[in-house]
Amino acid sequence: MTKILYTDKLDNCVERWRSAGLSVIGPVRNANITAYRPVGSAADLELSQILPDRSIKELFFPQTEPMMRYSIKKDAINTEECLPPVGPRIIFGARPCDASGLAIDDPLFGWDYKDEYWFNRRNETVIVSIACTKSDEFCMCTSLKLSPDSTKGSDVLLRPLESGKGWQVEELTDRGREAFKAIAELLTEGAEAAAPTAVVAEKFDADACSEWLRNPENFESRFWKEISVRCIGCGSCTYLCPTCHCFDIQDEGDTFTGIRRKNWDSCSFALFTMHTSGHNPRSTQSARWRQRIMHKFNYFPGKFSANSCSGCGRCTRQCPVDMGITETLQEISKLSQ
Amino acid sequence: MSIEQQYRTRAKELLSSGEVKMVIGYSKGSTPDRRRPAFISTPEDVETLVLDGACIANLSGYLVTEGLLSDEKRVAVFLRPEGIRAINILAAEFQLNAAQVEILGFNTEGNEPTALSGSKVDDFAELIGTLKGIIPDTAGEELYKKLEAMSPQERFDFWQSEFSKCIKCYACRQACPMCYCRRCIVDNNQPQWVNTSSHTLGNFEWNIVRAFHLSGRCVECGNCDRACPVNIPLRLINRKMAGEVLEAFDHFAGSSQTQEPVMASFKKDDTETFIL
Amino acid sequence: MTENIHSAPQNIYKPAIMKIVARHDEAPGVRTMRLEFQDPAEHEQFKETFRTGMFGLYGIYGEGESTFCVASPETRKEYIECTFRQSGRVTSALASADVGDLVTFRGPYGNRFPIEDFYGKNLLFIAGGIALPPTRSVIWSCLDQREKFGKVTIVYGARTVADLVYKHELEEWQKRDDVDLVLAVDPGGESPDWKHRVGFVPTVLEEAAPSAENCVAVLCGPPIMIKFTLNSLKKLGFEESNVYTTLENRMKCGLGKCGRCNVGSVYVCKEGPVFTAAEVALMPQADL
Amino acid sequence: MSKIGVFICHCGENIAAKVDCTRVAEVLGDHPGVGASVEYKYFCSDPGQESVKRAIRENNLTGVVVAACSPRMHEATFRKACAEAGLNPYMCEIANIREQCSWVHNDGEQATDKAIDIIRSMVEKVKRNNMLQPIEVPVTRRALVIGGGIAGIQAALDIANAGQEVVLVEREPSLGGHMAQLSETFPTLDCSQCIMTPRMVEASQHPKIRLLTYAEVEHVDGYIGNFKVKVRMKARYVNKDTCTGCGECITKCPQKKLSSEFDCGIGKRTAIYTPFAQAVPNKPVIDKDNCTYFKNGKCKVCVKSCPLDCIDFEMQDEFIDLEIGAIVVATGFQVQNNAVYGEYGYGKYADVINGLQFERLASASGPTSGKILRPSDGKEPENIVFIQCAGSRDPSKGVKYCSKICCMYTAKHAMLYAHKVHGGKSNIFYMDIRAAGKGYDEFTRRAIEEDEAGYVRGRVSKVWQENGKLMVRGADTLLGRPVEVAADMVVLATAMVPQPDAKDFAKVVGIGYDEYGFFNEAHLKLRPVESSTAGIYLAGACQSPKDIPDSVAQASASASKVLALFSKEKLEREPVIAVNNEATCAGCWGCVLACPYNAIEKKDILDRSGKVIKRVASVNPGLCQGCGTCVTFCRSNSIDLAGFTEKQIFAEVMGL
Repeated sequence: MTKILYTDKLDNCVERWRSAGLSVIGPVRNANITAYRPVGSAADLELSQILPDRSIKELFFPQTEPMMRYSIKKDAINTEECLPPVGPRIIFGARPCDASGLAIDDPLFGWDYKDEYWFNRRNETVIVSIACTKSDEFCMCTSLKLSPDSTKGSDVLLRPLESGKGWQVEELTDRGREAFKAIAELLTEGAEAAAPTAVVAEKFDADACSEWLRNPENFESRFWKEISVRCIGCGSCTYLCPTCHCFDIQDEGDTFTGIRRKNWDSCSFALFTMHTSGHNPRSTQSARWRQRIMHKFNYFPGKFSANSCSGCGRCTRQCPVDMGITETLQEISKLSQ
Repeated sequence: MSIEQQYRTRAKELLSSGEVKMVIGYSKGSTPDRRRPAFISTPEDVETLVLDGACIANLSGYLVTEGLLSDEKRVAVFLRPEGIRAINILAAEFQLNAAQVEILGFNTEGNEPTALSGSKVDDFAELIGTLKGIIPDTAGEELYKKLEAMSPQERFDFWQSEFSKCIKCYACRQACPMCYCRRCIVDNNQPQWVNTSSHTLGNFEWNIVRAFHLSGRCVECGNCDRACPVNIPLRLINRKMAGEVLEAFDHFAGSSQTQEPVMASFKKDDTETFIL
Repeated sequence: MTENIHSAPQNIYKPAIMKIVARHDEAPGVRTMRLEFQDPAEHEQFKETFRTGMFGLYGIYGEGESTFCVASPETRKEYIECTFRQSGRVTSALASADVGDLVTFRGPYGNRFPIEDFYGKNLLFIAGGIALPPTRSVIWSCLDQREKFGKVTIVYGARTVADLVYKHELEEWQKRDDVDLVLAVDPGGESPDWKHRVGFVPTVLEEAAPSAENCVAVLCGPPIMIKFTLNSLKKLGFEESNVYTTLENRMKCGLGKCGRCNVGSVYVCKEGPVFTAAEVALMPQADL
Repeated sequence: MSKIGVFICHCGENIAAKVDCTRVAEVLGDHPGVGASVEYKYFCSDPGQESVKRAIRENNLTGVVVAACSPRMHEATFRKACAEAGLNPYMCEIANIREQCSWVHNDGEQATDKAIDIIRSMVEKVKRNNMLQPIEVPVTRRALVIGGGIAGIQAALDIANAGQEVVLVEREPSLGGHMAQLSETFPTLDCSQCIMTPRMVEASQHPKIRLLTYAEVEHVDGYIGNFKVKVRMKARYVNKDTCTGCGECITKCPQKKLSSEFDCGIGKRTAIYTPFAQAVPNKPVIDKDNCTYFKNGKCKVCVKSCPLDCIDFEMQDEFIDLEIGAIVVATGFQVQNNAVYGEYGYGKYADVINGLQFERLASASGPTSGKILRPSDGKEPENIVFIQCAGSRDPSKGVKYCSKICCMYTAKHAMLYAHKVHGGKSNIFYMDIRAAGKGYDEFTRRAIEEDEAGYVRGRVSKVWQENGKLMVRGADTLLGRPVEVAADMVVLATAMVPQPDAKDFAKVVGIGYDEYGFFNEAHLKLRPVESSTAGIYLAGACQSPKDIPDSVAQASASASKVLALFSKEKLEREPVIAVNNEATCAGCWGCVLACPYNAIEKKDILDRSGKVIKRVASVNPGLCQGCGTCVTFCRSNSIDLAGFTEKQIFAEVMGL
């Protein structure tokens, strides 16, 4: 017997959570795009899409967020910190790859210096993921030792019922259990079977790739130029990636008052590493693509013991020139044989 | 012989004879309905070239990749009419020498590509002339008409809602063949005219600056539209600008490689009363 | 690599407010500022954490922050001195700030020169142009406890006489008999009254030929100079593990988060900026 | 940070009555970067200026903002004061709190707030000002006058008489222009040729004037003080150095039936010709298009007739390069082609002529030796109808503007006709009589009262021929009835229009023009003789329709501008010029096209081996007028305007 949440109870759940002081967030389709957004009622939820177009990252690390407000007087500077708006919230209907992405970035935002913009939000958020029963040709979680029903990063995992009328509930963390107490009455004990999880074929051997990447000789391989020749450096892969975390700090305002903001940035951009002197350590697009792959599958795992990729496939799905991690790692897999 | 085979043969000839050093075309993509840019420099590799209805990306932007044409060798490129117009603009704006570009022209009616006759950009002048004022395809046409019918306030609201999705990745710029500046205005931080943050103001600043920079230059290839990771119908802004420029100045972007930029050229019968 | 010593303020991105108490033009476009903390608690924190080699982010609200080293030594923590070249948006704004004006400082970040390991050894400092400031921090840290070290040699070169920074301190070192100062300018950069050497740093270094015996070298300069100087040091018999240098990459956070200072797997902001030549050799050279 | 001094001027009550200057001074005193903030009744006064200077010295100010009237008034005053106090003058800016604030607001509080905003924004700009240095341009002291009509001759003579060199270029074979064609001139009725000829001769013999006739300006390059001009010397086929002007060749030329341009088609000339008897130089040219030899390869009658062997059929156009410091454009006008008025029958009926043709008929040196005779049959007309505004003030078929001289010359024509043909009857159809000018109204009154010119207020709708008469149908709007007049001759007071090639010529020289092709002055009221391009001045009817006194006056004014320019060896120019960032320039040349002054050149950036690695735009500081057109066009944001850099403007906006 497992706990089951029926779809028709979802509206009540949203209500309950809201009265328990949680704001409810989930995949919402608006203006031709699906993203994790505040949910008014269960009807707002778009759960049929393979995964939302935009990743979950922006709920924890938005494209732009104020860090502090400043005002400059004749003999004084006032700084007013802007910590992220705190308030408990629940994300209903995250995809396991998105949830894993958050877990992957936790160590980065926490090593030595704790980034409060990230962790304040992390600590206040319950993540209820739904296992995938559908996938497309871009999904690659299995290649990264994750799966369509991975529990990594989730507080609760829901498995869709075969009937399509609800989900099996698997509470994973205390935070998840706590959140589900509020809707305990709406859950049913039952033995209804779960739908089979999506089949995601393994596309490359991530370990072999990491090994190949670790070999210093391959840093200068011709491969990098060949694979990235069509890359236009648009950076949308990095902006859609649930694990890419690079950012910029920018001041905006009029002359004496303004806001210091933390904005997304991308290693695909030519100016990302440009020194003021004009020297650019990564001056070519191939060097930048190499950095991206190296970082995700060599440097990052070396430091934080996991690949910086959860296999959502958005990078390839959206790429205007049909490039992406899958193709590159497939090619590396071939090279490493 | 299919057009695909015909152009493969042509590409092979061009490469074998040394007439061109590279052919920029399309090859199979990661899914059956996708095509990706391909850069072929040996005759053997021409077999990977694909030409069908899924080949829609405008490849002209690759020609201005730094250093590609600086050796004065020639490059062949697969182009639809919009792409050919883009070559005209790039030549008119001195970004490339059109003589270095061998055009493998094609158009797509329905789902089947047809070959366009000609190989130099000027060979297509007549074709381009016939395109003037004609809305190229139906992509977004319905929405465009809807927008035209809107009141200014409604239209503003529509774009505000669309721009609110913008994540300031500048993928539209990177995908655009006309955005060749070494340093984009938004990358100039002294002063920082355009905010890098994706808030309402910053998003408007960026998208409107881009629309102005493309007025009279956009060939409506749709590269920006397709590149946008958040599905903003960017093409419609540029189509609007193109329509305005056509009406006000009878300027059809990319008509010839000597066409002067509409916003920077004076005609002899222009009055100059605005200059003191 | 040494352990990281870091402060843990409430908000890791919040800078301290500093007052400019003195400024000095070193060379065309190059300026030194002496900054004092306004908040005693922040000053205390700095005193506890700062060690020679660490860097900070200096800023002006409205313009942003820019990374450069703390040029003052760990033996003098009453103030922070920094030296910068006016080139970008932030440095231009800093350059227009005058004595009495307020600026911001975030740090100190990064690792340090392991000065205790240098005790009892001879020291060779090599710097080129605007890269003297990081070296200077080490030089003063050592000269302020001169008795703990053996022979001290400083080789400093700049493009022209005008480009030499810390001219008054160079004079001071010149006069000391416990410091061996070798000054050089590039050929063509000498003035009529130039009494020192003319030549590029690697060549001058080889001519001066300090002994590698029991000697630690600290080397800072532009990438091209470092490359050639390392060869010269090798010729002189220096082990790569006895040569220390600093890397200066573009940084925004200084805290290992923003992702742009990486060279290979190394986060320069956290694991650097001080590296031995042996450590640098392991990095992907193309990304330097 | 900077130490900016803020000086708030009361301008008596002009500012202080609305703006609370004390509060403004207090608020600005607290503004970051302000080192001194004071108010005073009149800063432009001597003690006021002294106090600014003192404040600069005492406070070591790095910049100055004077909050006062428009910079047009006193920017120069305060910049000079700053310079005297040792501050770079370009570190001084004016915040206009009078015209843009106190004068236009009623509410004192709001005006005060606005004044604070205006000043604050200017303080932010000044903080980012750079110490600019004026640009010094060497001046070539040689003037070029284009056009040898009365305006050009006058300008050339004035400049030459002041001791400066002049090159006078005329495209016709002789000096003279339209004034040489005229019979008598209003309002004095003195003979045009009689007053014109001496000036022509004086110009041709002046040691400081180099006269280039039958010559055209091909190309103008460079900038004020430093123009490089290419002049095409059209082949005359007559060696003018050896020719004495004996006229043998003209007499002998078998081709005698060519229409004379000088006589406006009512006289004839030969293929080798001088335009008129008093031509200067009085040396013939061969009309290549109509010369029998050039057409058939046979004839050479002129060669045989020439005693000095001056004819050279092999002669080619030659080019002369000139270094010029200043240019006076005096290219004159044309009369409109009246064929556009089909209903008036011009071109269809020989006896419908224009005013200029009438001048030739009335001129003693004209084809009829001054007798008014009908072109069709040589008979004296008993009745002439003059139609004014034949083209002028007619937006539908003619031109929108008033040609200014027609009222006067039509009155003069009626008068001359009355004097020459006793008993002749004239009718003048007019819209209204515009006779503003010294002695002008008296002149028209005289035509009406003494010479009985019949003025009919109204327009003519149609002219047709009937029984050997020209029937003129019009309306008398004063009487409110249609009028029909049978005339022997109809004279149209045709509109004055620019030269047909005026717009092309303006492009060659690099000056602006209006919708008609008249050249634009830099400012209609305050700079009426300067073109929009520094160092190029305008004289005469090329700028707008003018009569002789106006043309001469403007010519002298232009000459004085030229002489002022030539009074110094070097020219100091405002350093407000565009500067291109070559590192970020995309080389699209949009700026080159956009620049109205041709001040932007293409520049190659070479690597060490001399290979072109990049082509970028480069601004010529001598030519640049600092208009900023290129700045707005530059998509990559690479061009900036010194003194108004984007950083400054941005700070100004953000300081609001």
